[in-house]
Amino acid sequence: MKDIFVSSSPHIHSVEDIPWIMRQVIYALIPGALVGMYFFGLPAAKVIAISVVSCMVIEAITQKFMGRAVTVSDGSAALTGLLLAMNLPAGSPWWLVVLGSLIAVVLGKQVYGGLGNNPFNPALVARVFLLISFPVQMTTWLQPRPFLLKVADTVSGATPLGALKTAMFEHGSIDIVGKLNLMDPFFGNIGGSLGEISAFALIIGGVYLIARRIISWHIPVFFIGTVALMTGIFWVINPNLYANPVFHMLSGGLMLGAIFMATDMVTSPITNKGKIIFAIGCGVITVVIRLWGGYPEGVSFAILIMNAFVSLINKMTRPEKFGVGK
Amino acid sequence: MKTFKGGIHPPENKILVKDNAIVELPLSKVFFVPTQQHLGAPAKPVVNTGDTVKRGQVLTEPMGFVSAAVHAPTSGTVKEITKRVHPVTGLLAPYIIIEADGKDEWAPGLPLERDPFSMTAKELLNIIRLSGIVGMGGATFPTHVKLSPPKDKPIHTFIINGAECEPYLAADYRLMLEQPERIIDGARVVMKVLGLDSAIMAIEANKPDAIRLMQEKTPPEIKVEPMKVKYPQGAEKHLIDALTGRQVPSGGLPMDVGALVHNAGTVAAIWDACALGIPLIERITSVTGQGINQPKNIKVRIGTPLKEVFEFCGGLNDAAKIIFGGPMMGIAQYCEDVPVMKGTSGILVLTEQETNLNSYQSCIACGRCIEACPMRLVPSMLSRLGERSMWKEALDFNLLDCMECGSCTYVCPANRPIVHFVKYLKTLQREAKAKGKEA
Amino acid sequence: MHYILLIVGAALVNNFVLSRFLGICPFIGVSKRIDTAFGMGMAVIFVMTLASFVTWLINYYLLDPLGLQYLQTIAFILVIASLVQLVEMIIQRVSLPLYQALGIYLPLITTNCAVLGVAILNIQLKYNLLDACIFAIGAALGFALALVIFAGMREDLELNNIPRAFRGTPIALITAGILSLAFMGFSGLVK
Amino acid sequence: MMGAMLMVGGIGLVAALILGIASVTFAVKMDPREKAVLDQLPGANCGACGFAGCVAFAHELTANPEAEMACPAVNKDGVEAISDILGRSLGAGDAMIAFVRCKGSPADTITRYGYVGPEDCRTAQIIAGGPKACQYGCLGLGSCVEACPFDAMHMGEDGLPHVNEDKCTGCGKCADACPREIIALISRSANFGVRCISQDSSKEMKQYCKVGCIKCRICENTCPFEAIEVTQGNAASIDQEKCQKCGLCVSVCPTGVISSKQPPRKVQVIAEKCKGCGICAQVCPVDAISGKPKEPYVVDISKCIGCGMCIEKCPADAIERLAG
Repeated sequence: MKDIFVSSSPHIHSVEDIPWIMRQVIYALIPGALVGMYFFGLPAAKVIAISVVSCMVIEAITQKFMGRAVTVSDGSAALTGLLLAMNLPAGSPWWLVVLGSLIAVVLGKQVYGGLGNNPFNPALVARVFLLISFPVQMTTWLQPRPFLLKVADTVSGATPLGALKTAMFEHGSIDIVGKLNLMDPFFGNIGGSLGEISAFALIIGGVYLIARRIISWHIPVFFIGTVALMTGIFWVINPNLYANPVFHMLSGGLMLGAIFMATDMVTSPITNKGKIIFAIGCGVITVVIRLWGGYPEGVSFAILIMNAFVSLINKMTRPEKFGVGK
Repeated sequence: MKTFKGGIHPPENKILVKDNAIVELPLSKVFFVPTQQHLGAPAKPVVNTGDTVKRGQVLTEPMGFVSAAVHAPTSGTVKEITKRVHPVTGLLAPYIIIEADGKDEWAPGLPLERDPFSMTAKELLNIIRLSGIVGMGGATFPTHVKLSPPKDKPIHTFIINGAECEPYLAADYRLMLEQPERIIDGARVVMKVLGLDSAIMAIEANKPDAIRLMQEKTPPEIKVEPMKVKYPQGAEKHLIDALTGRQVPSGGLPMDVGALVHNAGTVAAIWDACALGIPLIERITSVTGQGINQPKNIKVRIGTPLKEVFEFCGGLNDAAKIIFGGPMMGIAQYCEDVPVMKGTSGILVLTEQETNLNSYQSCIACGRCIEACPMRLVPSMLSRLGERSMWKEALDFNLLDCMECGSCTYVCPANRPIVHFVKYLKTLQREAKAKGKEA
Repeated sequence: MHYILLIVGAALVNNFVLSRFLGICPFIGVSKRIDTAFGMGMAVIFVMTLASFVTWLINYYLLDPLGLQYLQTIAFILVIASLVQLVEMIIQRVSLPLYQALGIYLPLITTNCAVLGVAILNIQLKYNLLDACIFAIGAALGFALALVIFAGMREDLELNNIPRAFRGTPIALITAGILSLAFMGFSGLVK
Repeated sequence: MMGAMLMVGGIGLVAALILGIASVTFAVKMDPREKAVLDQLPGANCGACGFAGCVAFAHELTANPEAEMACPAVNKDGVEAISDILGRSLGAGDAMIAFVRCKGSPADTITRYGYVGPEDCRTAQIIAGGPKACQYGCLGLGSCVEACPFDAMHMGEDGLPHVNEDKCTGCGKCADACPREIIALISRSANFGVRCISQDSSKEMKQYCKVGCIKCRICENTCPFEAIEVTQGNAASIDQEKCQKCGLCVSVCPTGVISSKQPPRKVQVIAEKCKGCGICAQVCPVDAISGKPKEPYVVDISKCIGCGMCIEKCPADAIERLAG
């Protein structure tokens, strides 16, 4: 009976597979991407398109070349591409985006054996690589212009965090923050990477993911909470030197990082306890870099560094097995 | 509602067979009776080729305490004692093949009528032992062993397991609905053997009519407890945890926390043995799944070939998998010559759409398996170690605590065969242990 | 605060392995298992601190007064080499399994550029004796930290489905590269 | 200059003093032979010896006077060198090589069911006993290939593993990985092997395999050296010590289950040397040599199986093997 199959139990399976999960995350990223396109116009759409397509093409070519099964259809390459695009300035030249995709897919993922084997978040590896190699292109921000069809001009705007750092260096205080309307970063009317500008749109995506049980609430809440708490403490100590916690929560890549990058299943701890440790670590490093480091933004670095700790965290936070407690 | 931590909610699919009353399968012409239908030491045949046997007559004699006899399912002659493929191991195992004479004559004196409550606990225990009763939920552990706890571990909680948490299956449900007295009286016999004055009957809340009926019929000393609908609610250790709040220690037995769990079907078989003297020669099982034309709950003699069961149920249709037991822990079969056994709680025929034949990918560390694992292990790690045959490292990850319930594998989005890897690692560990003993 | 900055600076910002690229040999060689990596880290902390202490004394009380600064390198290597010998004997006595696991890498600390590096940096940066020791502890902590997290990752990587060509040292080097990218985020933290 | 020398010398002296003291205080007894033995081992830490790496095995060899040479990768010279170091003789074993004892490719055998699960023979074996109907047959999922640390095995197009003899070191890892013990280590010099270990009767075998050993005993009856035997219920097995590599068994086996590593080279008569005695024609088991007395004999190449018996018996050394 060759048409009868035999396998180990169980013989039924949940419908939620990897492509399904990847699709959900992509859906959740759509609001953020739309806001990016709304404020930055066509260039933003171009960056997203190039990034997604080149990630998928590169993944297919690499897998073919390595003689492995081509798994582009599982959506993970598309997701990496979308995440990478959201981490780039809207005005990035095409070669920067393609180079980023190459780094993300080949160095970040396929070299380790593909999805599930990579210790670092591929999109972040690419972003940090580009940030260090091409600091000028990676910090040339487009001025947000809330008109979909009108192409944004190349007058570069500054990110709130960048302005903060400049003010710190030049004036030794941060009075500039007083002038910033906090509603702008909430809805996205600020300079910054394509996908990180609107906290509101990103939170909508995050709530969707938590409701769908794709991610657990632990990482976003503890990550953002740690940042808020630490910046809050320093703000209370000296509001002239340190910006207020709401500003820190809403600006830069914190929302994007905490909701979408740090929660990447492959590169975050597997237990909830581990996730909390991981998120707190991310928060602390982010704040340290933001307040005292050379870079204005530390979310990407923080997540990458904590990615390296995941193996250790997983080993430390194993659940207590049944039958030893009581 | 009482429950435990972890577990999953697979689609129940009980509707296929749940409302079909139990029907008796016509007597087969030939019976394949495996001598090993229990966990523990094998049993030795006491009949020879050509012998005439009567229904209920002893065919094998248990070797040692943890062992169980088998009995002739009908009258006829022993055609052959030979080796055939065993449904559980897939390897060749000894069988006694009986050609039925169609008269279906009882062995002398059977069935008798006696009052089990006038007998001593010791006598009852002996009857249960000689009747070849094993756990009928699928584990097939000899019942009399469970009923003989050592003196330092007295049993004070007796649980009748009517949870039937496996999807698709409804045999215990039908039994509870149609023959509640057998279960209740059997439970009272067990209570007498153990000297208990109370018992708990656990039924999953998705069987409200069974709960209602049992609440009506049970005497006050048996308490009916509705359980949350969740897999694996019917697992011994988790039932005890949910009902008493006590966890069976790792590597221990329920008796370590003073508890004993018996499946509803087992309890009914105990009644038959003690009151009527009928050994375990037939059982109730669900024949279901989209791959069978007429799903039925059947009363079937042990040793009946699968082929007859399928014929009775209208034949197969687009079958991709044949399973003994439920879809979560059942054992896949590949031929129709294997017999129904004492532990066959269900016969499932799944189509390709219902089952899962896809290949698997790398673990993406989503953590769903950890949340689902009722034993609170790290199944993702066990499967990764399994890929590398690293059983020693797997012991650190509590390999031996895994009960192979399949929850992790059910939820794994990468479709990883975690249970398969666990079985493999356990095999390696057993082999290494055996080797160590030899040396 | 000064000492904290000194430690943070040496351990994170200018991590010996990840941003100064010193001591790569034991970093790659002894990072296959966490326990040996931890043992190695401890040994390095011990050797580095002691070496800094001794070399500082030698530099300022022997070489400087005698005008023999040009002998710095050779004198330091001599001291470090004997220190490592000492540590080797102690480890062999205290923990034989650790000794066997460290294998060839223990003698290699002898000529480990990280240890020599810390000794020379101490002099170059004009640290006083306490500073020098604290700096050495910080640097060694950074080394141990990098070693341990890297060992953790490699234990996991071993279970992964890495393409044949990249298994072992290649993937370790790629990982170390990415890790060092990530550590660049700390730049500018301490001047 | 003087100062510098004094300086370095002084530091060296002090250090030497401290180390000297330490070497006494922290002395650990270590057998110097251990290191010498270790130098002779390959250092690949393959574990074939059964110990955790070469260091552990070197320790075992020195510490345990009864330890035997278990490393398959050390050659004869190495074994001798180690014997010298240890002062006792370690039997230098015959070099071994892996041999696959199943010829039943999927095309020639019956598969019972479709197996769904990890592509690994050992995992397939524990689920319903493996998909192959023959309980002794190769499952063909390549666990042995995966296990080989020397890249000496590959899965052939026939669905069976093949051994690359140049790369194989006889470490036996493939044999350990095979759940059905199909792979055995045989002497590297052996030329013939039976590619079946089935204990099933020919009647049973016919149901699922076209190429297995059917226990017909033709090989046993044919072998002139009693080197091949079909013991009760087992497949034929060759006693490599008795085997003279004549290859007769290969030519008579009805299912072709006996294989040879190298096809035997056929022979020819050197006409100038042949005295026409006819002994060769008498000993030839396949009647491939013919001729008239006193005249050079001729070998029928199409009949010759290359057993070489004629070469052995020829009093004039007038028969030689053909090249290649």
